[in-house]
Amino acid sequence: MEIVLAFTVGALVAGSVYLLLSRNLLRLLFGVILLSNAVNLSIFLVGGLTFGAPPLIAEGRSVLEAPYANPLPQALILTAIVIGFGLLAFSLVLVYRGHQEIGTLDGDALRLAEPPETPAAGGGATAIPTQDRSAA
Amino acid sequence: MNWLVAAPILIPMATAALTGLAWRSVPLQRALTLAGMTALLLAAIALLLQVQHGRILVMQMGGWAAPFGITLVADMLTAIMVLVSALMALAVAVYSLGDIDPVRARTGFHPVFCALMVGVGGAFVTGDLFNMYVWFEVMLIGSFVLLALGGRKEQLDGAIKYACLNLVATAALLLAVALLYGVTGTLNMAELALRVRMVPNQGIVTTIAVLFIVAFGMKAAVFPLFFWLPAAYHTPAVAVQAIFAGLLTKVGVYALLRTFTLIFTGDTGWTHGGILMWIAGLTMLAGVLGSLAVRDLRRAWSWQVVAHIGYMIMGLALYTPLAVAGVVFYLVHDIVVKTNLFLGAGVVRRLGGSADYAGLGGLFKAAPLLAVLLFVPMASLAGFPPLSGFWSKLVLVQAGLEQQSWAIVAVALVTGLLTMALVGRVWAEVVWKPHPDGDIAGTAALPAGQRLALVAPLVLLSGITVAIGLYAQPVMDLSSRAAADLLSPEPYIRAILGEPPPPPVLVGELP
Amino acid sequence: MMNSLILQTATRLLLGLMILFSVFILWRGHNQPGGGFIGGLIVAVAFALHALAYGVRAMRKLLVLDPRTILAAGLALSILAGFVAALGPGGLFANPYLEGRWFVTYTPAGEKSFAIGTPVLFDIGVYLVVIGGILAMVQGLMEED
Amino acid sequence: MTDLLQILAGLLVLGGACFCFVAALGIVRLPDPIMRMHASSKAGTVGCGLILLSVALHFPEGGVMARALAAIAFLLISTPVAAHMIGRAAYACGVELCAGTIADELKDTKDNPRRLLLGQAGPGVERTGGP
Amino acid sequence: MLTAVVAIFLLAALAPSLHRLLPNGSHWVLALGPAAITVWFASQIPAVSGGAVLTQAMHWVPALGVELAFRLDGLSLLFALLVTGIGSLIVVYSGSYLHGHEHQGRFYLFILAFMGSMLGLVLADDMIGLFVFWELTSVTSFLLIGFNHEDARSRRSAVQALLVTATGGLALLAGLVLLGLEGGSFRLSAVQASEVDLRGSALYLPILGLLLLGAFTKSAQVPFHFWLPNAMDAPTPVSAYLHSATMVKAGVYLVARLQPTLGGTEVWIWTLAGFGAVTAVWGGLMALRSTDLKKVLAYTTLMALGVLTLLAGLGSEDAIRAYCVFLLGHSLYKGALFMGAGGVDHGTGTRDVRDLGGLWPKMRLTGLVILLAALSMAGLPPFFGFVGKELIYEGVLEADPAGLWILAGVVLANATMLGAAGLVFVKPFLGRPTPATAHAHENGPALLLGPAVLALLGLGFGLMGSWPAGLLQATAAAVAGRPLALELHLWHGLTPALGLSALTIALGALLYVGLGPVTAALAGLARLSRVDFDAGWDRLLAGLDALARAITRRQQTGALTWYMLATIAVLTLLPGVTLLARGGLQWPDQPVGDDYVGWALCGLMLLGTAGALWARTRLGAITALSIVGMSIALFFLAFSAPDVGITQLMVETLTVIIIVLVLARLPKFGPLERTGAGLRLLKAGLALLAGAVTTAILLSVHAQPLSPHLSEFYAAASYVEAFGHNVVNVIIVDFRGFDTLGEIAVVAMAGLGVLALLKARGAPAAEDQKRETAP
Amino acid sequence: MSLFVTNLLLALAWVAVNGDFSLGGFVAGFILAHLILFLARPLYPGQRYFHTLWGALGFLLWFLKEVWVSSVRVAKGVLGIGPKPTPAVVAIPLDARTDLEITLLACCITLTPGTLSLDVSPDRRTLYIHSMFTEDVEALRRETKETMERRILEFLR
Amino acid sequence: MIPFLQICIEIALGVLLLALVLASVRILRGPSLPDRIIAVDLFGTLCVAAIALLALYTDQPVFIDAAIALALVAFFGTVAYARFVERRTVEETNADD
Ligand code: NA
Ligand code: NA
Repeated sequence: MEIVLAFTVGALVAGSVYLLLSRNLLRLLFGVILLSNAVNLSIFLVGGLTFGAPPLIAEGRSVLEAPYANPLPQALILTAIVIGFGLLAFSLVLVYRGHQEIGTLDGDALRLAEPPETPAAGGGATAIPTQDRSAA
Repeated sequence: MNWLVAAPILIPMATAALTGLAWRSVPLQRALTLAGMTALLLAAIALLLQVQHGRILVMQMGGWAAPFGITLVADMLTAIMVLVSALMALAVAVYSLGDIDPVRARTGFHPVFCALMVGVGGAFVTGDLFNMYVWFEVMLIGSFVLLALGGRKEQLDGAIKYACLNLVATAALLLAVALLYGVTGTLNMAELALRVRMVPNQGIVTTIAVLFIVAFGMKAAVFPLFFWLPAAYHTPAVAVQAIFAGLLTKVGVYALLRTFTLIFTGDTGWTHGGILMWIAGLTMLAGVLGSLAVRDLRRAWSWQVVAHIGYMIMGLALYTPLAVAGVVFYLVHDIVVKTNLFLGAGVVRRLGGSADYAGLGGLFKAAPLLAVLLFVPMASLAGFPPLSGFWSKLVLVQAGLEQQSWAIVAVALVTGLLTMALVGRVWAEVVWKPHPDGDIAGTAALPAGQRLALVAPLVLLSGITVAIGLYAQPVMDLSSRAAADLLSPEPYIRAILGEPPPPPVLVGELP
Repeated sequence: MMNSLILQTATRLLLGLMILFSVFILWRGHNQPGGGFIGGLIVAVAFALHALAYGVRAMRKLLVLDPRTILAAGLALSILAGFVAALGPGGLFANPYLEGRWFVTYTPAGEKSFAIGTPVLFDIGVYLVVIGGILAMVQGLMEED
Repeated sequence: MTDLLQILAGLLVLGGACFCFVAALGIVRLPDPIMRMHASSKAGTVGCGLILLSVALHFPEGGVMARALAAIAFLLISTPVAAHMIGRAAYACGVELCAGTIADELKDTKDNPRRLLLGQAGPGVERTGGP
Repeated sequence: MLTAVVAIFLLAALAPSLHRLLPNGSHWVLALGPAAITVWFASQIPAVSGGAVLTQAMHWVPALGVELAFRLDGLSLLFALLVTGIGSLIVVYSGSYLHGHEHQGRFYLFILAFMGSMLGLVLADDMIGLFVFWELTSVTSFLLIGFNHEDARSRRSAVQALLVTATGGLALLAGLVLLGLEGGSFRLSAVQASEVDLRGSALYLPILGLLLLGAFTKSAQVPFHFWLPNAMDAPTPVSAYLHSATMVKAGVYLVARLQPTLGGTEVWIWTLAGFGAVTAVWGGLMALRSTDLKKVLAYTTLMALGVLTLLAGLGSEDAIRAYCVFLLGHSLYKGALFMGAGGVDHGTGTRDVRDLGGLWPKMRLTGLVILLAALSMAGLPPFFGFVGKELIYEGVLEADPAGLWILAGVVLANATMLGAAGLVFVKPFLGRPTPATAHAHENGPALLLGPAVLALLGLGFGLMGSWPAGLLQATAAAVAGRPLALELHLWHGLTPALGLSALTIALGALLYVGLGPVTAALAGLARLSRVDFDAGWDRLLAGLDALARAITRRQQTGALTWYMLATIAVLTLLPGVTLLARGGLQWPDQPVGDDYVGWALCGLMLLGTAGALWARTRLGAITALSIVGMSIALFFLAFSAPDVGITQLMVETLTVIIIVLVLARLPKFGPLERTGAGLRLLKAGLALLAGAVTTAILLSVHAQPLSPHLSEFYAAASYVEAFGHNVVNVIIVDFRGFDTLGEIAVVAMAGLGVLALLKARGAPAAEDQKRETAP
Repeated sequence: MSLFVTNLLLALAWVAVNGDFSLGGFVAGFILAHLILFLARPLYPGQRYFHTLWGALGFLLWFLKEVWVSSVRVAKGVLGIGPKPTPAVVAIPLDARTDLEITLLACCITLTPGTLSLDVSPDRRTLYIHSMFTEDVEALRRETKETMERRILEFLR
Repeated sequence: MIPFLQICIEIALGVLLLALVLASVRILRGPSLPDRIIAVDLFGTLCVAAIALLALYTDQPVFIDAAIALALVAFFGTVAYARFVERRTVEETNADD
């Protein structure tokens, strides 16, 4: 199963990267969601997959009896999920407030903080092709 | 059992909780923060005294022996970093008395500032890689909030870019930690040091190491992963800029320094001499050119943050005792100077009404004392002797020349020269040039309390810079010992795992 | 707020149940899936539901405490839970931070029948922080209207 | 007795799964959103409920049974409320009812959710609270 | 010696306060310090002349082997005397010159600090110590040159001087470190005395190049000379000091200091001789072209520096003798001339030769001083300048490799000195009176003392060659690295040198008489060759700026997409390449697995991902992501992670709720998503690559055996030691409870942050505005 | 409802006496206690406990039957067997007054015969429902009021 | 566990996974906002069912708690979606004015 999951995670990463490269900040954040999901799955994967044997010590027993799933990655994922949620929630609200104040969701149009030395149009100096600028 | 090891986390965290409880009262929050940061400083001093004779303090959290629980550990390097960051925290806390407006204070500046210090301290003292990830995240969310606190347009603009890029970095770091666990089965850094050598496939270890370079490198703002820094660092409140510039990227450097002396030492030709070396050179050049390209004091300093990260990476890349000592020294110097520069820029902006060179000037006439206080960190930044920056550069240059790494030394020197160009220009434009609006008021025009809060940190930090410059021996000595400890980590490992480490099993030679 | 009679009535019915369930989840977290985080989330969701049905102001009134206070108190509690270990045995600060201190009862047969300790206290802190944190977000977002 | 219970549980599980499938098929096949909601709210609830019931039968512990029944109860309360909320919202946002709809007694009344929503949400007008 | 250096710095630190206490007499008090030190150094002359060397050393940074080591030999002593002696005269002079200037106290601070740095520089034996003082002179001279800081030209000149000398400084640093490493010690004297054959070392050329770059920039050798005339924007006392005894002499000092260690090779001789000769001629010619008195003098300094470099390069016995004598002579007359010129400026308000004339009746004393010094500069007997010039000719003639070209150059350069001497005295004092000189008045004693003392010394040393001979002999010995006899006579007999002197005088007179045509020719020449170094400097800086901007604009574009693209590319390529290059790729040795629940859930994840990618609407994307999230939760549950599964479900839902709560106010997906096909392809390519690298790394990691020691411990200890049946929960609140502490800190901060973002809108901005406008 | 509490207490006492803390034990105790109280009902005049409890039980059984029937009907509709759907939105005038009554009614309507509560009018006098298989609007209105609403009000009042 | 129940559960799991796919199809296809929301709501309910099935399949009753928790938050999610639809309706209409 790990092999299947490895390919799935790869696909999730590919999808998330494509979203991360969007100009729309919301889509970018969707990419972040996908990415953190993929990473959590990676933690799960490297710890080894075990079907249907949760690491719970049965009532009346004092040790966990094999087979059991590796509990450590689970604990790590739990922490990672919660942390990821905190960061993401804040970022979402940040983007929302950004839209409220600046009036755009276009990551490439955020030019208040930098760089004012650059001519506004970018003058073709940027590495991103400019043909899509007019659409904004 | 020494609770001092946990102090860098527990003291600011308790302070954060208390200031959070006191969120209705700004004066109370301020008092609590000052008290907390003072306590942190005292604890840091005590910690340094404890480790100064080569002792390594270890605390197994919850009493669970390594590698099963989380280990906190303080060696010389940790103690130095904790002390310097505690000093900065106190300085910035004092500065914030005169800088943070009531609105920011009421909406959580103090607890979040303390939480940021929790993250910084945690990253320094932890001996567990996943735990380090956690503290990095604490630092990250703290920086997100502090960056956006106040909600001005350009702040939000910068914060959005900062957040988006750092979220990716964070994911990369977590992935790297997970992968390392996947090949070694442990998260304890001391045990990792032993176990990475036993992985049958050393190629995958190197790959993970490179992933760590990228992940930590992003935190450290190295080329070409620094975009978030110049995009955001100049936007928040001055106190926030200062603590960011002083500490955040350096934590990334610390993490690189720790992991790439303790854990990833199996393929130094590829990781250190190869990737890190290139990164170092390009970071220096990109940073310093960036600082010359802008016409705004805070942005110039932001770019300088990047440039000087390059020096530290260079030291790590050279990977000799002298070079690593140089990195430690550089860390100490750079943290103090960068904090000072941003604080100074804040006062300059307050007096001159702008951060743009064009809108500044007249300081030499209006505020000579301030000019002196600016001169010290600027000259130190440029590496003029006998200030702290000179020694750090000297050590790295010497280490590079010893290794006959001509190219990186040349880049370092050119970067130093361009930094001097920047400093000369800033001095001429900001300090010497008459202010475009005619004469401006000096610091005397500020209310007395505010003046004290704003200037006292500058005096303290400039004093440190001068002191280190004139008498570099103590810091250099500590740095050398820290470097020696880093390069022979057996005592560190033994202190944590409690038993003589088994002889490393080397699995074949690399192709 | 949603201004729906049906939702409001259902919320009134569910709120108490959800809080009860969350305490249950929190309490048995040490032995079964659950714990402070999930429990806290359920409470937060319950109050958020209330906010959706009746508006944020009503929710804040019901909550009595400001989310920030809850959150800070939770953080303080979790930190304190770790400090209990400092009291001993073996003298002040002789044991490491976060070391568990347990109150355990045994059955006549010598088996543990009931155990409560500082990790549980710690988990309660987590519970409070999650409630406070999420409700702070919800409050902020819904006050936007 | 145990075997009998298990056979019953098995049948419940099968039935539940079938209802779940029907619900899913319903939201794919039925022509308009409100119709689809019929499928999801009824078949979904029944399907899920049956499976939970089977769990209640299968595990002998009282706690499990109580929780399974509680879950069913919660489902029975929450699903219709959710359906009401979505239905009202759907109506308010103006989805088209399917062509075969024979009557719409809500559309032209003052109670039309869309009208209420838009009328009350105008600037400066405070929406009146519930009872 | 350390005491002397520290004392001067202390004096510098006290100077502003002292000046505030004694606004009218501070210069006399302050001058006492350097004067006393001069006396102390003078008292060492007999011992040093006798071959003694005073040393003093103390640890500074032992961890680096850096010491504060001082060494007083003939060379150091000569320089120390010049630095402190002329320094004290300058302090007195500037007290009067800058009287009433609002920053006079600061001026004392800078000039004394400069003096201290220069003194340290010439005394230092430790290379790092030498470098420290070297850089200090750069910094303090920067502050001095920019002293008239409200004048844009001053600021430009200061920065220019700083950068040019700093360039050399950094080269010097590298050179010194290499020299130290190669020579086995960081003590100059130790390296000089050591057995190591530096001249044969593979690093000889780099070391030499770096060190000479340092020396040449400091002593303004062509083509690094352009900063020196611009440095004339400094107040006159500074110029006088900079040119006579300090700063520019540092380079010349360094060359002499290194002569015994590195000198004598072909490269050394030809490099120094070549640069020196060119600089000498260039300086002389440019002096004739100038009309500003100070500029004239500045260019003559260039000439002198060129000659000194040339002499140090030749390294023959006579050349070394000439070096020592000319060094002293030049310092005396140049100090006097600058101060005199300052006096003229002070008395008339102008320094332009064209506006000056007929000053003699009004400023006799000043005129006399300038005359004496100018005669010495012109190299006429019986002045010390003449002695120096004779020795120069002898040195050049004697030196074996010195070619005719160099000889010609030196003669020409000396001739221009004569012309320049005429320029500074004849025209201003004897020429026709001008409107500018109508109200000229004589200067007070403080302004006359310094130049007079120096000018008289120039005459006295010329007449009484035995006075300085002992000291100069010790100097020569230090430069040569071995004992060297030196006697000074006005009359050397009928030597070729005398002939050359006569030729020089004739040529010089010709130059002065024909000044008009010569200047025109020179101007034409300069235009023709377009060698305008000063403008070149501006172009260099502008080019640097443009380069910086271009590079910065290309990387820091401001476009988030680009940042993300670059970041992810690095994140993908570096590990990817490493995986391949270091042979890390490995396929796990296990069956793919036939667990259909897992397969199906993976399939659902993929379905959801595809949906999120192709979604046209925001809600479409969000709901598609919900599919992914819930499938992952089910996956966790199926593969034995109930806590994770529940948490994932709840967090997933909560995330969606938060998105939905903010979504209503955000715009729909719009034209932003329509990008060019090429760009889309690039993004898709990178995405696929990232996915492939991830999969490859995960598979390779999974192929490694996983040590179970941690989970085994948790399985055994969870209940027995930590009283919990749920192992995962026990890890979270106990074994790794510290992680959770950090985790809840994150949640808490996120909550606070969201509230802060949403609650405090606009208010701080207004607050900041208020504060900025009314400080 | 004090009888209900008494019933509960008796059940708990039974559990305690038996030392059997399981759900089964509790249910057994509850039924036993209920029987006892039922036999002793003349002691508690004016109590509607038995009426309510049995009414609720009866309603629940009826309701579950309706849910089943409606689900099967919807299932047929989904699968395309049985009659073609004839949807309609119908207004039902309400006799139910309290929040609980209205809510319960709306929920039950949603869960039963091809009907779905869409909204309650702001004046709380009309419930709008969507019906999937509508033969006659008036018949639907009448049927809903007389079966569903009557039964709910019966056991709630 | 008797084989019959085992087989029933496995078949049911398969059917349920198919149902999840169908629900996904509606989520992805939309077309209207309420369509997606209904489908997500159903997806949540199906997940609850799947979790209950997993409890049977793995013989771990603890999964029931997951089911309850999911039912709770899924309900809240649906209400939030409904609110979103109403808000958006208001916003868009206002924007058109
Ligand atoms: Na738990
Ligand atoms: Na593995």
